[in-house]
Amino acid sequence: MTRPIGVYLIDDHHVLRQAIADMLDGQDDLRVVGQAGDAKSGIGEMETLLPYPDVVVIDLKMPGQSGSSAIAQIAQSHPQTKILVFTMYDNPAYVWSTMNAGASGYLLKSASRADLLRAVRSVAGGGGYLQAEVTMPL
Amino acid sequence: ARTLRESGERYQAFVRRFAQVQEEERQNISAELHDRMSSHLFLLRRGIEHCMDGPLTQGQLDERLGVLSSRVGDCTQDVRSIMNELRPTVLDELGFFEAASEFLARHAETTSYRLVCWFDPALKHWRSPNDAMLFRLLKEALLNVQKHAGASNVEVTLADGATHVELIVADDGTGFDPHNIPVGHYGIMTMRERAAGAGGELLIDSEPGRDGTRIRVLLAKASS
Amino acid sequence: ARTLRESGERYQAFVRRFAQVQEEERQNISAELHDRMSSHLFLLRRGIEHCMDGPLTQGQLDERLGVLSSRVGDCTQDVRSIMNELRPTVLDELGFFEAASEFLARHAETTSYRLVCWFDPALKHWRSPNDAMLFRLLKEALLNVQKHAGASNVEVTLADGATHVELIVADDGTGFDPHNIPVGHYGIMTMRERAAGAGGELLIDSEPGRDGTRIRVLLAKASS
Ligand SMILES: Nc1ncnc2c1ncn2[C@@H]1O[C@H](COP(=O)(O)OP(=O)(O)OP(=O)(O)O)[C@@H](O)[C@H]1O
Ligand SMILES: Nc1ncnc2c1ncn2[C@@H]1O[C@H](COP(=O)(O)OP(=O)(O)OP(=O)(O)O)[C@@H](O)[C@H]1O
Ligand SMILES: [K+]
Ligand SMILES: [Mg+2]
Ligand SMILES: [Mg+2]
Ligand SMILES: [Mg+2]
Repeated sequence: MTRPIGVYLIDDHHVLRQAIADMLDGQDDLRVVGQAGDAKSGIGEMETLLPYPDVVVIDLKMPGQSGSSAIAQIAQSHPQTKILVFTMYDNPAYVWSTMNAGASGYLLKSASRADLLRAVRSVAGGGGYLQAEVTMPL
Repeated sequence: ARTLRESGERYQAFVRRFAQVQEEERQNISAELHDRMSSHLFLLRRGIEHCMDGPLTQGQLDERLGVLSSRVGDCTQDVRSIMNELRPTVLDELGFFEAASEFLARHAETTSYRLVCWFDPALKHWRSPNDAMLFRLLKEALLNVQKHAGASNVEVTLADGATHVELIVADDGTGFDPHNIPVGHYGIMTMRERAAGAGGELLIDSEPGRDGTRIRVLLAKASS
Repeated sequence: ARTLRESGERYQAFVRRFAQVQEEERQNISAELHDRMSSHLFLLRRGIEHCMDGPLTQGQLDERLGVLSSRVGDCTQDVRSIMNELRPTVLDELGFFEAASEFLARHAETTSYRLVCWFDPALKHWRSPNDAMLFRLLKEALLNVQKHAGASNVEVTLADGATHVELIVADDGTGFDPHNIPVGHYGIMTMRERAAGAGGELLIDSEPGRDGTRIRVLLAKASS
């Protein structure tokens, strides 16, 4: 069997993070390789992981470094790694700015489990993921 | 010329009005939260009880859970829109250009007047410590248009000058005398002070019964 | 004596500070909503999906629905507490006496000083159009105690006079010179104006380095 997809979670809400971790770990092809409550310590810990995570699921609103700037930083130093934004915000401007910064997917926290799993697998496979709800108003 | 005494009274009146505005705003937010969230949460609770009203067939249960799930979605939508009303996070993260574009796109759907916007794309990445101030001025100017102008057309422009940025809200409504604002009206005065506080300036071109009003905010590009 | 120019500057400074305070408050509420609600809503959705992960026995289903139901309860609590921060509903429904008692009981649990309250029971059913004003004054006075007084003991009194009600916040902290408040500090000034706006009065007994501070608010019982 091929190596499972290594996923790293960055979200400041502990309970929520654990729920996502359990959900992903329950899948044969996915493995949560670590998690952090803020971008800075997440980026720091990921540098110590071998291999580097395949997918980073990251919140936008966190204390300290913002999700957007973390995305740019991860995308620059680890272009192979796929980034999936997981947020409460549905503002189109965020979608474009995070995608520009190097994210491959954008998912709302109101997404279903099926959506989350689909999104992680899609970005891991080199694809993108955008939820139907997140559309441009213009 | 204004006497010291008048000036002191004007000041006191403002402080009182401030307390009142603040109280009203808190009350409104609270009411908004209540109206939107309480019913969602109540119906969620009911929906869960409905699922407990067993024994149900798998089909019945799935249907009821489906209803619950879409209610959580509605609830999330409402939380989002309340957060956005309060303070668009886009403003903090991406600046005035993006926040205003998004706001105006949504605003255009609900107004009785035709809204045209022109934002100089050169300013897309312009960030200023006064993003929030500019955003509030825009909202206040549009609120005045809605309340007073009776306009059919409104144009919002963000223009890029060599040293300054200019935000213009122009309407083709009734116009008014900006040198003769009755006491007890604080919108324009507050706008003027906010602009000045940011080292900028508020200019008003308007005459009663003429061709509408132009509110202009001039702000130094590399502003303090 | 104050010159017209000084007075104008004092005024401008207040308007600017007002804008800033308002903006910060909005930002805080929005952040609070985000932090509390985003995880609740996500976990609610998860909980519903967990119930769909059938086939389940009736016992399993009931347990999962029970978890869901208690999450809706937590969510409701959080929305309530945000609303309460904004505008204590007890205030509207039961008036200052009850709202302040409730607030002080909660407040006492988190402070470093010992808090003693004495509210004249005769005022239990006293209602006034200035309930909200009085409540804000109380909160601001206590905030000042926390920020500046370094007190060990604080007493809050609500006394019933023939024609007036008196709210007193007394601390045994550092004290200060109320006639010499540096510019850029607005709390006491706003309290004073609010009290005056309600036809009442704010009195301050304090001296630097002496036995603490007493803030008194006098308000006519049948006030306007
Ligand atoms: N775009 C406009 N078109 C026509 N009249 C306007 C416009 N903007 C302002 N006015 C006039 O100027 C007056 C003062 O506006 P201002 O915003 O200061 O106060 P207000 O809107 O009446 O009350 P508030 O203090 O709640 O803002 C208004 O009452 C209105 O008569
Ligand atoms: N209970 C107190 N004990 C000691 N000093 C106090 C007390 N209350 C106020 N002060 C002094 O009076 C000053 C003015 O208080 P005021 O509430 O007007 O402003 P502030 O608390 O400094 O700032 P803000 O404008 O945010 O309220 C304070 O800076 C502090 O030095
Ligand atoms: K696994
Ligand atoms: Mg977060
Ligand atoms: Mg106005
Ligand atoms: Mg203070």
